[in-house]
Amino acid sequence: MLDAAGVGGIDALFDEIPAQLKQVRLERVPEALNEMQVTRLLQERAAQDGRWSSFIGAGAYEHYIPAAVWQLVTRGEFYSAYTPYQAEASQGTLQLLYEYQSMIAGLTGLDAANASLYDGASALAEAILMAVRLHKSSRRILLPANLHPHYAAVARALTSSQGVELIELSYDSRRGTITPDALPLDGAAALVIAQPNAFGGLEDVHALTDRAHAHGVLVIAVVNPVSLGLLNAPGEWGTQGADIAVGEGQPLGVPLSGGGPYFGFMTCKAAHIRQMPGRIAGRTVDLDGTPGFTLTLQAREQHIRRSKATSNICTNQGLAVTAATIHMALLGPAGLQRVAQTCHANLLALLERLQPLGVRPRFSASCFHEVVIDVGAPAPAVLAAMRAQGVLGGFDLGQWSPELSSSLLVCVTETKTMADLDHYAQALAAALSGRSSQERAS
Amino acid sequence: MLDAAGVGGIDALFDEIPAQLKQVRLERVPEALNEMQVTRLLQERAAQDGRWSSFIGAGAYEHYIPAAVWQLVTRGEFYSAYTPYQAEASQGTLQLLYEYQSMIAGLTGLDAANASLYDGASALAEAILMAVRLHKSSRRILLPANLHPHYAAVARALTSSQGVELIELSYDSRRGTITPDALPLDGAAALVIAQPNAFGGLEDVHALTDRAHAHGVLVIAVVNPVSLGLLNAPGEWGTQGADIAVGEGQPLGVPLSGGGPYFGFMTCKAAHIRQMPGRIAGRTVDLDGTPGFTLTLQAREQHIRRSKATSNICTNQGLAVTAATIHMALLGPAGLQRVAQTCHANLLALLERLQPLGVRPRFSASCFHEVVIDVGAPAPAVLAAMRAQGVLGGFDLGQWSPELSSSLLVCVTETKTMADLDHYAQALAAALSGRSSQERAS
Amino acid sequence: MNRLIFERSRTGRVSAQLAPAGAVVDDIPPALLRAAPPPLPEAAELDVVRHYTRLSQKNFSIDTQFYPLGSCTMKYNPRAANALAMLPEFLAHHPLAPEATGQGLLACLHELQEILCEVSGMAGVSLAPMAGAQGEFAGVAMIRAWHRSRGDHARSEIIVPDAAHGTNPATATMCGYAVREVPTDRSGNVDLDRLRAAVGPQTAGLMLTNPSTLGVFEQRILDIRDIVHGAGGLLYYDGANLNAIVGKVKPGAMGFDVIHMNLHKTFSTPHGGGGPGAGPVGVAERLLPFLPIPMVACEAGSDGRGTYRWLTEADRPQSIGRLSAFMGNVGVLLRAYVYARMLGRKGMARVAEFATLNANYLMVELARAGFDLAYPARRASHEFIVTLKRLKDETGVSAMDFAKRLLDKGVHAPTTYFPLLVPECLLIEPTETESKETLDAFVAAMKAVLEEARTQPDLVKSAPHTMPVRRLDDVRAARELDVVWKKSTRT
Amino acid sequence: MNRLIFERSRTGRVSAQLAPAGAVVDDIPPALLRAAPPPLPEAAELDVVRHYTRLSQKNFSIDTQFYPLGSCTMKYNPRAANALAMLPEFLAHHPLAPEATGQGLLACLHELQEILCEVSGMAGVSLAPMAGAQGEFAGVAMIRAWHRSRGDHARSEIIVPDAAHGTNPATATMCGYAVREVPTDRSGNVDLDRLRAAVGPQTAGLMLTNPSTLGVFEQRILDIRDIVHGAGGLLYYDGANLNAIVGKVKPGAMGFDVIHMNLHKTFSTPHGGGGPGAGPVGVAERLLPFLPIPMVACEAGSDGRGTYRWLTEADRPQSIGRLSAFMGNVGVLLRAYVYARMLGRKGMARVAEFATLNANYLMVELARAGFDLAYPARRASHEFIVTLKRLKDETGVSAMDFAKRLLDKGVHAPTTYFPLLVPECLLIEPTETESKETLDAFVAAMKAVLEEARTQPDLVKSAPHTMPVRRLDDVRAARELDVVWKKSTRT
Ligand SMILES: Cc1ncc(COP(=O)(O)O)c(C=O)c1O
Ligand SMILES: Cc1ncc(COP(=O)(O)O)c(C=O)c1O
Repeated sequence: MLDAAGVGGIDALFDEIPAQLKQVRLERVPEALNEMQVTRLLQERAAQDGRWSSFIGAGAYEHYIPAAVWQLVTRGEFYSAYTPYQAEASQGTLQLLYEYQSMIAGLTGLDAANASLYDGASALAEAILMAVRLHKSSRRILLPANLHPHYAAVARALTSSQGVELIELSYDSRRGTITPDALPLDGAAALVIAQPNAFGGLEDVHALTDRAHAHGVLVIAVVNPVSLGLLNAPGEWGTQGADIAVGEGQPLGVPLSGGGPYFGFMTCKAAHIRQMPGRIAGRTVDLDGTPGFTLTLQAREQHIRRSKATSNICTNQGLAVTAATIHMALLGPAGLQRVAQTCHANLLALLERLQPLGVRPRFSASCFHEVVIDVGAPAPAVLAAMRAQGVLGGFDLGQWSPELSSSLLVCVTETKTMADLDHYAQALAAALSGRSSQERAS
Repeated sequence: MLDAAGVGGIDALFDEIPAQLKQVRLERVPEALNEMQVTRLLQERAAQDGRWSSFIGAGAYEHYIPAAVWQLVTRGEFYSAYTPYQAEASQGTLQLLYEYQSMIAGLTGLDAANASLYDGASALAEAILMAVRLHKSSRRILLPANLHPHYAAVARALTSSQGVELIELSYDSRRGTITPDALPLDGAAALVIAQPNAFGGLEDVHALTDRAHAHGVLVIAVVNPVSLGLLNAPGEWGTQGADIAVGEGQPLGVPLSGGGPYFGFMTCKAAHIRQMPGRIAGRTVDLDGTPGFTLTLQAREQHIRRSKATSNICTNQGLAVTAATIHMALLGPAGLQRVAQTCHANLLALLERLQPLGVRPRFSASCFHEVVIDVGAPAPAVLAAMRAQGVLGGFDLGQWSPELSSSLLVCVTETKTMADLDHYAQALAAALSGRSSQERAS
Repeated sequence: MNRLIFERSRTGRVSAQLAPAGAVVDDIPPALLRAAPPPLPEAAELDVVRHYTRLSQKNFSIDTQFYPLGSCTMKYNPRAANALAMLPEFLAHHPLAPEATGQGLLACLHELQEILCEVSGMAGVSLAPMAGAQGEFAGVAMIRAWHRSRGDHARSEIIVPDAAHGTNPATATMCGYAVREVPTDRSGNVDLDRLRAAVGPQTAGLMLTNPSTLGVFEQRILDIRDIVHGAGGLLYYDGANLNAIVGKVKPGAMGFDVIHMNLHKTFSTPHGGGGPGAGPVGVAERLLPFLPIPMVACEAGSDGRGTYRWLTEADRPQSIGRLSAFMGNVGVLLRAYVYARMLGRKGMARVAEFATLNANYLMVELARAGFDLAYPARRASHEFIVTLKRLKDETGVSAMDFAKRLLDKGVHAPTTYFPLLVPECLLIEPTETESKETLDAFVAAMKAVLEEARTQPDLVKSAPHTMPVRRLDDVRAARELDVVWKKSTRT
Repeated sequence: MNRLIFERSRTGRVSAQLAPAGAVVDDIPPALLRAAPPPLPEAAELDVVRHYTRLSQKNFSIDTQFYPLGSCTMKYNPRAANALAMLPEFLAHHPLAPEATGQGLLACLHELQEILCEVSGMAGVSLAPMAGAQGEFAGVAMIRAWHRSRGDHARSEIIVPDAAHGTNPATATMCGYAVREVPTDRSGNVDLDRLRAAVGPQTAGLMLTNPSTLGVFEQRILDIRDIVHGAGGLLYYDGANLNAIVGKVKPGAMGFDVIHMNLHKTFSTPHGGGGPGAGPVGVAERLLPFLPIPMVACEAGSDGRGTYRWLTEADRPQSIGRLSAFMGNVGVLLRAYVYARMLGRKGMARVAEFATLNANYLMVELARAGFDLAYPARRASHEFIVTLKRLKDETGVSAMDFAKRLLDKGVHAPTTYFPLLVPECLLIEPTETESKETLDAFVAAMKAVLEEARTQPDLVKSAPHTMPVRRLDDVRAARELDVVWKKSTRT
């Protein structure tokens, strides 16, 4: 091959590179391992991390994923394909994306969807930029203080260079929710509503939506897709429905996996589709009139519109979307509903077990599958004591706000059995009575 | 559908069944679990069994299986297809079987192969029946005493009703191998030679084969396919080569899995193919002359020949063969050779570590990757003490023969690192000095 | 034809990341070492993955097509069963590892034994046999062992109906028996008069499947039982069709003494392009001592919990022995166990109900579409037979032609030419996991081919036309045998 | 078109085994509960498995076809990487779980940071960005933060060459910059005179990939560095083409201040039909404080072993902040880590060598076959450009037509119409994992289409002919938008 390529040796292939640049040493790269060796290494590291009975949610949720999902997702034809630019040779991916868009639009009650953004937080940032483009005259966005702080941080990081102004809305300290009265709606471009909010609580989405719309303010819904098995869809909020819905797609068949890859979904009203970022699959016909699928509205995207594009996003989270599509198809309406109901019922069952310990919800609003409890002691110590019993007891809210330093954000999904909940209650009881830590010391 | 089927209700579908038979209770069948529940149950059971550093071989061997193998094998098109009776709609499976036959025939140095039998032991039984059919006048088979006793037991169970006489050949107590002189070859139909034998030792296959052939006795080779990366192929034994080769296919990409499913392979000289049991894929052409594959020589099989068939086998071990084919293709000649070399080198490295403990091989013959060591103490106690340190130290040969009650059959494959071997030596040293069991008691 | 993996081979090419470094071997007698490396293909990982991925796409399979192969029970194989049987601890478990390190696995197997006892109505079950045919072997060997244990050496014959699967007579032969066939009467039942005439002191037993491979329930099963038992023979149940009656009728109640169960049929483990399966055997009380080993026992442990252990020769001296080096097809048994637990008590009967409903629906719809049923007066069990004899006579289109043309319509063909006694037969088993829409699409495909057979018979006779190859020459395959690729002749 | 999963939906059908039992919810205000179940398809597990298995078969992919898509680096994705990233403990690890329960995972990520530092020649790396474009965002945001941290608010422009990928100008805009384009000279290098004219006190930086998307190495990279740095701007390296030089030249040595690396290209993580990828960013010393969070730190633990922890806002107050709710695409990072460990130190350079060898071989062979190269006097990097302008003029066959016809030959088309400055261009990247035989087969396919374009241009213009659909109407897709299935209009 070297001969055919007309070079005398491998080095000649690099002869256009200035010689002084070619002194390369890679000392910090270890020597090669063969597959067996790297397998052993990773297996040992995984075993070191262990398995836990986890009650942490806070934006990423443990759900049961049917075995069929990832066995299909990792088929080479999905796994190792590129973005479907050659539509005729990518009908598998394209039809799946079209089906995904249909499912997620249906789930959120809106008209149109894109084929994914990076994650829930960056999807919110993109929704904010989209709202600003739609509104044209205002760049002011209202963000509730009970929005997941990482979402707020990402929104800040991704929108600040474009002069977007993010206004924080405080929440009612008793209910933990945003009060629809007295919102600074005048002159705002959009109101962000998180349902459930970061405390797991349910907002009065109808009143909030209607207020915003009465002031000409767009509504961006941030929703947990599994909760939509139970809660009403953003498209049904208030009299007109939210304008844009975004959220973290992970709960739909994507494993926790240390934080990613997940995917952000985004849906909107039909009128807004041309301001939507990201790829969109559309149905069309071929030369014979046979239906088929292709990427559409590409004129919004960076590879066509370049500096005028709706976003710079190119590679998205396709494979995670593949999982979500198959997951939703397997669950179906009844399945998603039953998962959502079971999550909620399990949360109530846990709260019941905590009552005898004097542990109660911190806020009074109804919850979906996550709740803030006050343990009356510093959260880190309580969590450490529970961990010694194999339980990850929740998220320490002191990390988000000092006044919540004895509060845990606890999530219960359908994966927990009654025995798991009993075990949680025992571990918490032991942690609170200090028994467990004594046991460890002995 | 009931209407269309012309019945008033489900029960009517069963109206031809005598009523008194239909009182069915299934009390011992538990109530249904959903997929999440059964997953939890099996995960807990698997976790209970744990992971061990195992040095047990004795017919089933731990080897590294490249990740690609089972990701491909479990593709629905392989996993959920039937026996390729409709050849035109099964070219995937059929071509793979043809490739498998070519690989395994090549590996054993013989001319023809079938598409698998159940396992190594039953393959030996089928080879014995085949030899008896080939020989026509004799039904006497010579079985070495250092053949895996389970193989002998299976041969007995499967051939005894057909008047086959199995004669046991004793082995040399010093070398652990069969002595080519003084074999009762006269009037025998076939001689079985296991290479390596059940003690891991290497027989003088050339002399044994030539002796047998000199007496008109067929030679059935029982071989470990991985050892053939290093050892010469049955087809090269002696001047004429073995007549039939069989063995356990498990080491070629099939996980240990508690004992199965594995697969038995069988290859033979061209002249014997019409007496071979099991399915055979063959290459042919279609109406256009395009090459393609089909099951062939079906007239040997039960579905055509019925009571005159070469065997009753129908369903075989197709999926395990699929794994073995992909595994062999990935390893290639160099890979298989290197695996075999590494197994052998690792065994020597272990023996070196055991020398300081005064632990030596029981027999003097060369070994491949398995060896009998004498630990000078009752094997069960030694093994139990090693197990307390996470090591499964080998197979207790006292289970096979009382005079070997202080002997372990120890196997080392390429999966073991030098650290694993050190750990083995430490665990054995501790077990022998009794320290470990004392530690446990304290 | 895709090129063979051997034809993709290039000297020196390796999947570099896969194998360890190797080592020099100098302590083994050189005469025992191979001179040249084994003639395996040399390919990179990408070559191999691409090759076998593409090959796989040439298969029909349940995951891609409707596959109504009668007697084979091509129903959906739940993916959870695969995932759970392949949990790393199970995969790594050595068959000879101490029982203490396999209690979780053994618990599953023991419970499966119990479940199979219950659904079959037998007194004991061994999971050892590795497929249906090996289950048959075990069953008939037990029949033989029983007669012998009673000193009855005169019994030299096994009776099988002419509709029987080929494994039945082949098994009888392997067990040293002569085979006597009894015919089927016009309604699809065993001809009782001929059966009465066939039994005698030479009768070791009768092998039967009920519902039979004709797709009908043997209505006079209790008479058959009385005739065979009356003659001193035992009754063997070929469980290939158990899915038709699981949870509805127990073979034990019908009087069967031995049964094998094809877990790859009734319990939905995958067929894997030819296997592996599993063929556990169940027996009535009197045959218990003869069950093949190993079996799993549960003994009360010191802590009150059950402790599981393998039963071997020592525990079961009268056993017919060992059928495999280790423990049959454990991974298949685990899949069946998961399936059984997901079905549960109530789900068992649902299998039979839906399988039977689907078959009867399809049978009626096909009759309505102009197809001839082999047993039009009978209820279908989980399967039924269409005979194309009239079509063959009228158009020359055979069942084989018809089957090949169905492939072009995107459905796998039903079983053809089995059972042998029905001319130009298609044995159709839709299974319970297929939907009405799929059945309706199949009826449409059948109708379309029927129409084609009448109007363009040559199109059907030369089918298939859309597969990776056209009709293959089986005669040539057998005459000019090419079963192994050879470098010299083929590169 | 396969029917949609919605069209397979039947009211009341469920995958019974999958969902829990459900429960009555009566403690949530009814106004917040949805009135009707969500409009998802209702299907059995078999329906779903069959549907998506068959859909998958309609894709081209690396595992099934040669996929020489320029700039996209469609090389083999090792299956071990997938298996190991999906080890159950990693999959179950919650991103907010205590660091003590994730030391194994964090160790992998930390080592990956180190490896990426080393191969890029940068002072620090953050793994946070979730794809190349987000890496670009992070990089340009750091450039902005750096200028601002020095009180330099005048810099309002980012310069990009006209050959740049669309994400570069789009990113500049997202970061609040105006974009100024500089042209390419005739030999494929940045036009230095025009660059000199373009820079000034308004220049925040230049975004460049080297080798460029024209498939050639920017020879005067050190001059470019001097010009940009001289004007006070910073140099951004778009790492999409890092695979061409990995182990051979370090971007840090070329003078780049910031780099993103597409792990889904150079580090061979799968493209997944559109993602996910990962786009870690590396920076030179002066930009270290601005790296996006979270990053992984290794601190000496009390037991002497390293303890790993996340670095957040508190540790890195000058950071440009958070780009995702948690930690980027961890699963992708794990795959890249496994790949890097299997390659090892020496393997890194092999990637560049074989990728470059394959590209140069293919370029020479295609030139020999009569194709016009965009830069015939240049060495190819890992990719190169063929221009079909002459063919288009002569026959009317466009690069698009040509690409579609290649699909019929069983190979994926190269990238078409990018970079925009070469007319009728095909950007061809064979990658290092393809064999000579595959390259030769591609040359044969290219020749065959060339011949067809000359002799039967209509055949090529109406291609593809063997795909599941014929050429699709993109104009209609955009004009009569149909992006969501609606029950009412479509059943
Ligand atoms: C009626 C009947 N009996 C027995 C068998 C044999 O079972 P196996 O293929 O598992 O050996 C089959 C399978 O094809 C069958 O259909
Ligand atoms: C040159 C170049 N830059 C940037 C990108 C963007 O990377 P990503 O798709 O990962 O966002 C790409 C990918 O297509 C590319 O080819």
